[in-house]
Amino acid sequence: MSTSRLRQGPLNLSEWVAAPMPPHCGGLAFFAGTVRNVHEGRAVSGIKYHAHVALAERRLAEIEAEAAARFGAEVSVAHAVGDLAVGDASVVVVARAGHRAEAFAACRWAIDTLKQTVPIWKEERYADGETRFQEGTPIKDIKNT
Amino acid sequence: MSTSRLRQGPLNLSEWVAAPMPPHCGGLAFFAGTVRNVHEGRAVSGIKYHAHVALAERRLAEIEAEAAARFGAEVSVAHAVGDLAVGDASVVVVARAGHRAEAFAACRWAIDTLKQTVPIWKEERYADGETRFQEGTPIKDIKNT
Amino acid sequence: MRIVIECCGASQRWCGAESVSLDLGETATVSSALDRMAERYPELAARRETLAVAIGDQIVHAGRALAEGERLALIPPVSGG
Amino acid sequence: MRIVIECCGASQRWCGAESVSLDLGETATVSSALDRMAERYPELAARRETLAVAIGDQIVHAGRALAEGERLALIPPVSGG
Repeated sequence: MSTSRLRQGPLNLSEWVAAPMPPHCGGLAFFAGTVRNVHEGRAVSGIKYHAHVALAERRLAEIEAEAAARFGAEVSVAHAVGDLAVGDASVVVVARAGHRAEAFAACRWAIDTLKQTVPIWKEERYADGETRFQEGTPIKDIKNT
Repeated sequence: MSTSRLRQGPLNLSEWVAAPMPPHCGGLAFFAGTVRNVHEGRAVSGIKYHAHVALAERRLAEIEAEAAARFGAEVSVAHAVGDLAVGDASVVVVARAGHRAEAFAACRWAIDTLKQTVPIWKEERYADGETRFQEGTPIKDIKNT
Repeated sequence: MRIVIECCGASQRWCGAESVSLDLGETATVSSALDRMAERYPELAARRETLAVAIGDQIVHAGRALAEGERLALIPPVSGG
Repeated sequence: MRIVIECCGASQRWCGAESVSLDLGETATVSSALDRMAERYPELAARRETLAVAIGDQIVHAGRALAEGERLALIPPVSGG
């Protein structure tokens, strides 16, 4: 497994929950985002993910560190780049903590924060062949989420 | 894979996230509970899970159905019975939905509800060899959660 | 009538057995079976309000009438997860 | 000085290029580079308030002074996840 948090192509979900659980942890919360077949009523056939690699890698690492500090959880995040098909996984977050409340809170915070702070862009490919970048949200600092 | 939701021995986490994602779903939330090495300050070496099998199977199935009705999510739950060691997974919940909000809500509701409505009992085994049943919470109806 | 009570979870320890047979009157209910168990097992009596009873795969209410030979399960507070 | 702007995400479409070279005065800042881009690309001008700029692996503030040959990345609104 690469230590990079950006991966070329779809993510393999099983890989992210297979690591042994630390003995002091009792809860693992996991989130995966996958490519849907529809967006705002329009049939989607796939998504190409673009990233600013250096800044994205830095911010993904910072999200893990900030989640640990805020929630006392061990958090790992990864995001796909390149062409994904419907059903493919584009993003994963895994949070391990003493109890489920912290695990859920850290997992939810990490995915919500990732969407606002990491320089990644969805270029949707529609069933009719057209491609379009999603509108998105102005990038924020992690500390402001 | 058995269709039973009670499994003898520890659960294999990877199995629960490996199924293909339905094309209309964009979010998968997953929770696993694992055996911790400490409970209320006391060193734990393992837990034996006991269940009332017929009622537990019925209630686990009802939790899946109720989560689907409440959150529009596809939910699967499973629980281990028998002897588990520290780090072993005792319970899993997976929720697949159109978006992450419903997936997280369904996953969280299912695990919180399971703990109050399913006839399963933890018998803790401590490092000094003593065993003790955890106190627990009076069983509730699923509709009352 | 004679019924059997299966003792689940910690109730095995309170009753000192995995199951208990009770001889009850003809109009016995879930509640009267619990009364008898509470008389016999003090540790159970102290927890009476926290107990439920299942027959088959369903929780039954206190007033449910019992029939000869039925098997009841005593459901103490649960601790799954 | 001459700098290079790398156009990320949808900004490639707004500028019609993956990267753009700019000739700027000696005291140029991130803000003056964005001004020049906005003059040249109307689709960018309309979104000026939503844009950020990165140098290396960090977001830089509008007042940061630029140096000859630096590479800036234009960061339009993000849509990862």
